[in-house]
This record gives sequence, C-alpha cells and structure tokens, in this order.
Amino acid sequence: MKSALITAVAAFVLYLILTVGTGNILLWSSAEIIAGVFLSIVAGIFGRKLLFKNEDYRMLDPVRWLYFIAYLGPFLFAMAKANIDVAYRVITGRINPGIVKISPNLKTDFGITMLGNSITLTPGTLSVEIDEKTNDLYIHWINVKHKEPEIEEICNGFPKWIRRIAE
Amino acid sequence: MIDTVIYIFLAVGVFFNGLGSFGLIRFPDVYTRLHASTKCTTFGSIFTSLGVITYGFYHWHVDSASYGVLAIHAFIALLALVITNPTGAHAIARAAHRSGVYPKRAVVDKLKEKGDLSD
Amino acid sequence: MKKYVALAALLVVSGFFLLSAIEMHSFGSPAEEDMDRYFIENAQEETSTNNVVTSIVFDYRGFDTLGEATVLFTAVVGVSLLFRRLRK
Amino acid sequence: MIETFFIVAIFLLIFMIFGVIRIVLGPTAPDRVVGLDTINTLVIAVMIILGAAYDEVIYIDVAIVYALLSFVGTLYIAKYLEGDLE
Amino acid sequence: MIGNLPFVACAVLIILGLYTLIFKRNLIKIVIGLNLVQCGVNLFLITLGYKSDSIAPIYTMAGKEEMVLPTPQALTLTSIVIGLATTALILSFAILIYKHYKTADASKVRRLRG
Amino acid sequence: MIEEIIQIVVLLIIIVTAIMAVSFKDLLAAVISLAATSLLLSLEFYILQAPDVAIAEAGIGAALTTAIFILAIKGTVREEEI
Amino acid sequence: MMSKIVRTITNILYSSILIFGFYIIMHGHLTPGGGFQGGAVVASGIALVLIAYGYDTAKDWIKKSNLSILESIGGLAFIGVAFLGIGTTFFYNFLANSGTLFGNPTVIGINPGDLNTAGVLPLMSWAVGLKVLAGLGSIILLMAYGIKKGDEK
Repeated sequence: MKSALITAVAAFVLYLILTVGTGNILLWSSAEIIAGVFLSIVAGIFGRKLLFKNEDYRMLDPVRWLYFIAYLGPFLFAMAKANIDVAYRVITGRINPGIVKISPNLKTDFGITMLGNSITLTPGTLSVEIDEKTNDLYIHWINVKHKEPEIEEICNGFPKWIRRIAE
Repeated sequence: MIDTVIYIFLAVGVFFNGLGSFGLIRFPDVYTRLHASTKCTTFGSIFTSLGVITYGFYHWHVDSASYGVLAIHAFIALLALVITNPTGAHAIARAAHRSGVYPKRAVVDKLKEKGDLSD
Repeated sequence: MKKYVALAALLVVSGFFLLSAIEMHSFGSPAEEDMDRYFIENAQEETSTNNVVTSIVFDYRGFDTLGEATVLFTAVVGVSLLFRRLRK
Repeated sequence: MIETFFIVAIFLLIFMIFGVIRIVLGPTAPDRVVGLDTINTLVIAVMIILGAAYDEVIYIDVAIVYALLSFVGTLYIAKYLEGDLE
Repeated sequence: MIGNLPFVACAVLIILGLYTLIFKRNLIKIVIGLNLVQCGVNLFLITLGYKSDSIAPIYTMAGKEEMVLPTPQALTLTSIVIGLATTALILSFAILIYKHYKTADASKVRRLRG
Repeated sequence: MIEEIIQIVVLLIIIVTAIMAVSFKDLLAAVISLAATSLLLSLEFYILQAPDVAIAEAGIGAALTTAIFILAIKGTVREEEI
Repeated sequence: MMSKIVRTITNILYSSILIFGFYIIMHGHLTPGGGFQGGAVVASGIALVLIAYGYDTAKDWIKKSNLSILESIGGLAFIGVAFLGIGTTFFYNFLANSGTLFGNPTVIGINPGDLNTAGVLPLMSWAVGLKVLAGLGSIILLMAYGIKKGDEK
C-alpha cells in the first residue's frame, strides 16, 4: 500500500514535468492535474512491486537528495577527466588492460548500482561483473598499475559519497 | 554572448562524439571499445543536449513559452540517456565475458581466475 | 535450372521497380488529392483535434483500425493456440 | 543558429558511419552490439538537435521514447550472449 | 541534388527482401526478408506523402503553413503494428517447425514431409 | 540543401545495413543489422516530418522486433546451415 | 535473471515507462502519439521486466489472464463506441463540439492543456491503446513461455 502510494507520487511528478506550461494553476491546467492523478494511481498500482521491492524507504529522506545533488559536482569533474584520459589513449593507443576486483562494502542495491554506473562513466574503468552475495565489483581497468588495487585508486572517493547518500 | 556559449557546447559535444566513434575503430578488443564508445558518446551527447537546453531557456526568456517546453523535454531525454547508457555497457561487458571473449593483452584477469559466478 | 528462372524473374521485377522509382513524380512535390486537402482544412474544426493523423486513424477511416484490431486479435489467438500444445 | 544545428547533425551522422563499419567488420558478436549501442546514442543526440533545428517542441517526444527503450534490444542480445535466456 | 533517391532506396529495400525470400532457405532468414519488404513499403508510403518545405500534420502554431499529406502516415501507422503481429505469428510457426523436424531449413522440411 | 545531405547519408546507411542483414550467415549478426536498419528508418521518418510514425517505429522496431527475433533464434538455431 | 545493476535500473525505469506510455495515449489528439504508439511503449516496458527478471518471476507480476481481459475490454469498447454513433453512421464522432463530455473545441497550440476535447477520439484512443498493449505484451510473454517449454524436453 505504502509502496503503491510512493510510486504513484513519483509518477505524478514525472507527469507534471512532462506537461509543464499548459495552464494557470501554477504552470498546469486543471484537466491535466486531474488526468495526472488518475494515471499515476494506475501506474502506482501496476508498478508497486518493482520500485520498492525490498520495502526499503530510506531514499525518501530529503537530506539524501541534497547529498545527491552535491555529488553531481565531483562526479562531473571526474567524468571530464575521464574523457580527456580516453582522448589521450585513443590518440596514442597506449593501453595496459586487465580485470581487477574491489570490495566497496556497500549494502544496498541502489548504492551498488550507483557506484557501478559511476565507475562505468569515470576514468579508465568499466564494471564487468558483480558478485550478488558480497557486492564485490569486477572492474576492467584500462591502465593497470597494481594487481591488488586500493579502492581509492579506482573510485575517486565515490564510496564515501554513496555511503552518505544510500546507506 | 549566449550564442558563443551554445557554439562552445556544440563544438565540445561534436569533438567528444567523434573521439568515441574513432576509438570504436582504433581499439583492439571489446572492452576497450566499450570504454571509448560509452564514456565519450555519453559525454558528447550531454554537451550537445546542453547546447539545445541553453538555446531553449534563452529563447524562453526572449521569445515565447514553447521554447521552455523544448528545454525541459530535452532535459528528460538527456536524463534517460544518462541512466540507460552505462547499464547497457555493463550488460554487454558481462555478456562478452560470459560468452568467452576475454580481454586481449591483459596483465591480470581476476574474473577468469575466480571462475564462473553463479547467480 | 529452376534457380536461373527465379533469378531472371527477380531481375525483371527489380528492373521494373527501379525504373518506376526513377520515373515517379519528383520527390517532394506529390500530386495533391482532394481528400488530403479536405482532411487538412477541416479536421481541426470537425473533430476538434490538433493532430490530423489521429483524427484520420480513429474517425475518418475508423474501419481500417477495426481491421487492424481484428488482425492483432487473430495473431494473439494464433500464437496462444500454437504454444498451448506444449503444455501437456 | 539553425544552420549550426544542421551542421552538427551532419557531423554526428558521419560519426555514425564508424559504428556501421564496426557492425560490418566486428569479429565477434559483442563487437557488433557495441557498434549498435553507439549508433543508438548518436541517433538520440541527432533527434534532440534536429528537434531544436526545426523549432518544433513536439518532436522531442520521439527522442524520449528512444532514450527510454533503445536499451531493451541491447539487453535482449546481451542476455542471449550470456546463454541463459529462458 | 537528392533527386529520386528515397524512391530508389525503397526499391532497393524491397528487392533485397524479395531476393532473401526467393534464394535463402533458413526460416528465420526468410522472416528477416519479409521484414525488409515491410520496411521498404513503409518508407515508400511516407515518402509518397512528403511535400518539401512543409510541416508535420499537427496544428501547433497559429499560422497555417503547408502540411505533408496525412493519409499515408495514418495507413503506415496501422501497417507497422500489423507487421509486428504477423512477424510474431510466423516466428512461432518457425519455432514449432524446428521442434518437430529438428531443422530450420525450408527445403529439408519439404523433403521430410512425404 | 543541408537537409538533403542529411537524408542522403541516412538513406545510404539504411541500404548498407539492409545488405548486411541479408548477407550475414550468423543470424545474430543479421538481427543486429536489422535493428540498426529500423533504428535509422525511424530517423528517416523523423526527417520526413512524420513524428507519429517515428514514435511507433521507435517503440516497435527498437525494442519489440529485436526481442521477438532473439527469442525465435533461441528457439531454433543460430547459424544458417548452408 | 540479469545482474543486480540491470535489475535496479529496471525497477526505476518501469514506472517511468508506464506513465510515459499513458501520457502518449492521453495526449494523442494534441501532440504526436495515440493508441498504437503508447501501447507499444508500455508493451516494451513489459518486455523489459521479462528480460531483467526472467519468465518465472515476471509471470507472477504480469498475469497473462489479466492481459487477455484487458484486450477483450479494449476491443469491446472500441466497437461499442463505434456503435454509439450509428444514428448517423458507424464511427460517427457524435461528441465533438457538442459542449458536453469531451465536447469543447480545441485551441490551436502545443499542448493547450484542455483535455476535455475531441469527442470520441480519446475513448477510442484508450480502447486501442489497451488492446495493443495487452496484445503485444501477451505475444512476447507467450513466446518466452514457448522457448522455456522447448528447453525442458
């Protein structure tokens, strides 16, 4: 019940963003709002088993969203660095690849997903496989320096941020 | 002034998109190609879309309200792109490793040493 | 032998296709039909719809959509019946 | 400004040819999927750019549909390559 | 400059599909050919209604400009969904034929029948 | 003028990928080429001012056609036996 | 069943795809879209859940019997709305510009915000949308079922 309600609210926010600029009640017309309420209730009923599958509501805390927005700064910086790194490697063709393993010790599904996607978008690393039980990540590293790397070397301090956001 | 900003965004985007596509030809195996294509094309598409979003917001201020809708819808498309693209890359890399394509010239392969991971 | 006959037939048909594609009316200037002009001019007032394509699909040519729905239903029933044999 | 958008679109289309070359050459199936994925991203970028170039807001909806759905096909091919499609 | 290249592209797509239908014997490949023919027909219908320097048939701005012809677009819309449904039906037949005869080759299936 | 260059490039890529879809012996590669064909066909509809058809082709061509073909290949064989 | 990253992204995207498909069906008479397109988008969402979780888990969440009921409702509603206009002709748009339900004239513009327009078109759009989403979704579920049964033999 609670999960259906929260899913419906999330869907309603997306619907409002899609139909912005149609009328006078703030930015929306009354017909759009009524239709949006109905449609998002339907979407909440059909999508309730997926969005909060583990009955885990810790992402509803607004402080975590503020941390998430603050996280975008270092993330975009690391992403720009990654692209310059890849540019260097495309032009010179100098690679030294390998697959290494790190243990970030993150518990939640959302946290490990965020870390995996952040790693994929940042310098020289690509998440290949995930151990379902221990949440260990296997990472393809384009320029292997050590065979048993520290977490800091690969993740740019992302796990600290993600622990604050998602745990 | 605002035109210059848009030109810079578009130029950066085109440069990184070209780099990603060129790396697709140049690199030797699947994983390094994924590095080039995923990172560079996502970054380049972010910048070209930012050009469009800046254009939309600027003309929203100047001309008419429909340009604001253009900017917002472009932002939603960009958000969906940023969420789905690394996930697709992860799925391809995992499938490639499981189907027996191993990285060429690899110094270390911890995943192969560990053997098959059961779900 | 049969293969060569098929190849000759394919060559003839493709020659016709390419010739008619080149001899078509030039790209970008279609022959105007009265029907299309009527739809474009009157669809907005008659059905109060901004999207002319939707008004044609669901209003002016609704029978096409009815046929489409029938075909879709038949396909679903066909797939369902085909795989029901496996249930056993 | 409009001309610039069209020129950017032409550049992105030319980069798409590299993806097609990878689909044609690619020795293994994962290489071809990488090419397809690159073409997906570039097509979405071209759609956003052309939507601004035509000055039509409604066209961006197509780009949203594509961005949401284009990786479903990639996932199917990836799962087939993993070998445990049920 | 572009000439009649779009019509030629439609013709090439349909010819490729016909070639596949006639000369290939794998069932899945035949369905791929059928799909190519369908792509060519859809592209032909859309190209037939295109008018240069005109907008999509949707009333968005106040001033009326020239619009492309809407009827071919409406026909194509139904054609796409029907194409997917028939493709699914044919592929289901292909799966069942493979299970029954242990081959996906159309000529071998014909030989095994008698 | 510029739009015509865009259309020429898109049509050429469509024809190349269609030829690839016919000529690959590996059916998985043929399906990947077919997916690329329908992807670019959707872009061509977009340029030809038909956004309705482009949305339909995007939803059906990008996701569902590929899915159905992959399921069918899984149900039969991957290689074309000739 | 695919990896944990893909499953989490599926959880996030599924409700977004649902609401976006409903948006496309709802605004079919104002912006590009309509029954076919929105139904195809929602069916793709069903395909996404099917691939991310596998057939055994997905069939508990998306019941084939519910889909067949939806398809019947869609088909019957389509024909029923068509019969309602039989006073003039089959498929007559008797609600347009009548001033009652769905009877307002449409203002020209990008998504003008008044959804109470266009006569029977929104009803038909919803009917066809339900039919297409149920039909395509059940086709893909049935094909996955057929593959699975074939492997066991």
